[in-house]
Amino acid sequence: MNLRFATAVIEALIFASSEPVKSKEMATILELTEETVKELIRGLQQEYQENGRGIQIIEVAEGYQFLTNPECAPYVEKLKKVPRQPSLSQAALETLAIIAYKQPITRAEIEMLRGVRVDSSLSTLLERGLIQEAGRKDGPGRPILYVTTTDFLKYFGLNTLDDLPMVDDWSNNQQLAINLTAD
Amino acid sequence: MNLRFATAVIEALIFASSEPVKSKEMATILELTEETVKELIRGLQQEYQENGRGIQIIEVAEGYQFLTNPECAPYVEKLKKVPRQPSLSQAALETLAIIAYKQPITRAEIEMLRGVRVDSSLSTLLERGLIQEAGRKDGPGRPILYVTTTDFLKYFGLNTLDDLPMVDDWSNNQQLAINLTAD
Amino acid sequence: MGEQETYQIRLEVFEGPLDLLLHLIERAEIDIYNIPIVEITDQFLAYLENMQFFSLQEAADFLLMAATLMQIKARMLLPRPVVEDTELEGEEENDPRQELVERLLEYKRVKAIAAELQSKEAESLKLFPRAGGYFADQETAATSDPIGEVTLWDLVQAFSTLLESLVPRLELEGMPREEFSIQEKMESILACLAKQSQISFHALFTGQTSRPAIVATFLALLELIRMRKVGVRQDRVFGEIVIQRWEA
Repeated sequence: MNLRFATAVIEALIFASSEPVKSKEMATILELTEETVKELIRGLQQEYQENGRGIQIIEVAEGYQFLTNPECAPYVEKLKKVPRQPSLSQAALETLAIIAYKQPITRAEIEMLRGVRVDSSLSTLLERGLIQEAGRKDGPGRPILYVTTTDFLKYFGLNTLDDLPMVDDWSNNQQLAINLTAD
Repeated sequence: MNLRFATAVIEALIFASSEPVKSKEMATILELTEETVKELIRGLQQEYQENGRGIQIIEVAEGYQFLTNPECAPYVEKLKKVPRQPSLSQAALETLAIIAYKQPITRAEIEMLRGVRVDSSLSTLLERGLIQEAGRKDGPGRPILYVTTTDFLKYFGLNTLDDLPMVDDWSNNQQLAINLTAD
Repeated sequence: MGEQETYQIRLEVFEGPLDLLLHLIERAEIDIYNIPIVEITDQFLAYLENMQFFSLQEAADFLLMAATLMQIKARMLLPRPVVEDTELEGEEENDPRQELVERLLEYKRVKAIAAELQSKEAESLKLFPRAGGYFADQETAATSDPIGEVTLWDLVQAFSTLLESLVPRLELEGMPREEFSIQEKMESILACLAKQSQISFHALFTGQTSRPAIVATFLALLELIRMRKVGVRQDRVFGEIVIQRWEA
């Protein structure tokens, strides 16, 4: 297949999908190697970038997606027909931060860390599809375990969970090494 | 405003809108004349056409919108055949169930029944074409009413809404539900 | 506490007791590993007095922390048992503040991550995706499957489950709620003390089954102490706490 046309198809595929499209998927459709597809995408990304366009191709949740240029945001916001989501509350962000780094985790464990009940932020996060239930923990009461979703990655523009900001050694170390020094 | 940037904004506006955008609306947002906007759109259309891209800007009755290039259609088709859309979430399903049985219904009424905010499940359902807006309810704030679509019937294999299975004790519970809503 | 201070407190919203505690520690520029527990406990209680809670549950979260702080304070004030054999158990291992310090450090990390997520969110909200609903290619739109694996049965099931859950919820929300007014609890404590000269702290809570009832009783007691209507006495460490009429 003509590479110029393959690039056009990739553009159409990324555009037409409502979810980020994986390079592997496009390779199958185009009957090309994933390497070639990735290279064509890079070319396409560059083209959009260099020409100061209003849209760009971003790698999100291990797939590719068209998004508007951030510089255009003040204008896009004025558009009537744009679905808007309210940003998350501080409480919801704290709950989400804990789930993101300590998943899978139970409600009681989250409450221990935040020091407050988290029912309402959990239901907000579930409703917005940023977290989901993932089975139950062994042990008394068999409490529900929560994990983050692909929409979580999309919402924060992350490619994988590894792109989460590092905070001290928390992300590496599930068990916190507390260094209690005597004063 | 720099015309190059104005073009980028137009591109972003057409892309981000859920419906075709009128040149007049864009002119207002950009504080440019409608003539200038139309001219910039023509330039943008030409750019996409000349370079054999996978997407193009098309003028339809209600305004401008992006569409994939018809030549790419066979490939886009393959993408659609892959079951990409994640199944409806429990939250979306519950919201849909309420709308199906209690339509027409406002968002506040659904939230009263589900006990949580339903913005995101409503927008998922709207996006998937399973529900639609149907006028406004009389009363304070004149809130939007939601109903299910003919696609909803189609996907669940129903001829009419009367084919929805009866739920036990429905009339009884409906009374309760109404009381709740009235609070 | 001056006018200004009170005003400031009203403006501040704390995400919970740990958040308030961190705020106090940071404001005082105190070493988190060496919290002056007496001072911090007093400040925490002073804040608590002025805070407006949205719910009893929220108040209970803060009260629990107040109780924890007071417990640590008490343990710090008690003479430490003399360690006879010089084993490797370090002194800090016995520091009653240790668990609190660990929780505060963990919570500090949570806050830091939440702040990072918030800035990512702000960045990401500036990038708009192609709004769904309008399929680029109308013909292919028809073949897409908006419901996935969901069946009609799932839909009906979701609805009837919802209806079932509505009944108990209605009983909770729609029925006249059992009221736990602090005023009433205050009156009932005073009424009790009119009949007998003292009540044990323990007896005050016997028969109170629900969490809101217990919290209301506790708040009522605190209020009565503040108003100097009742006094509290504890004759020996860990002994029974006794509530009695305030005798001038």
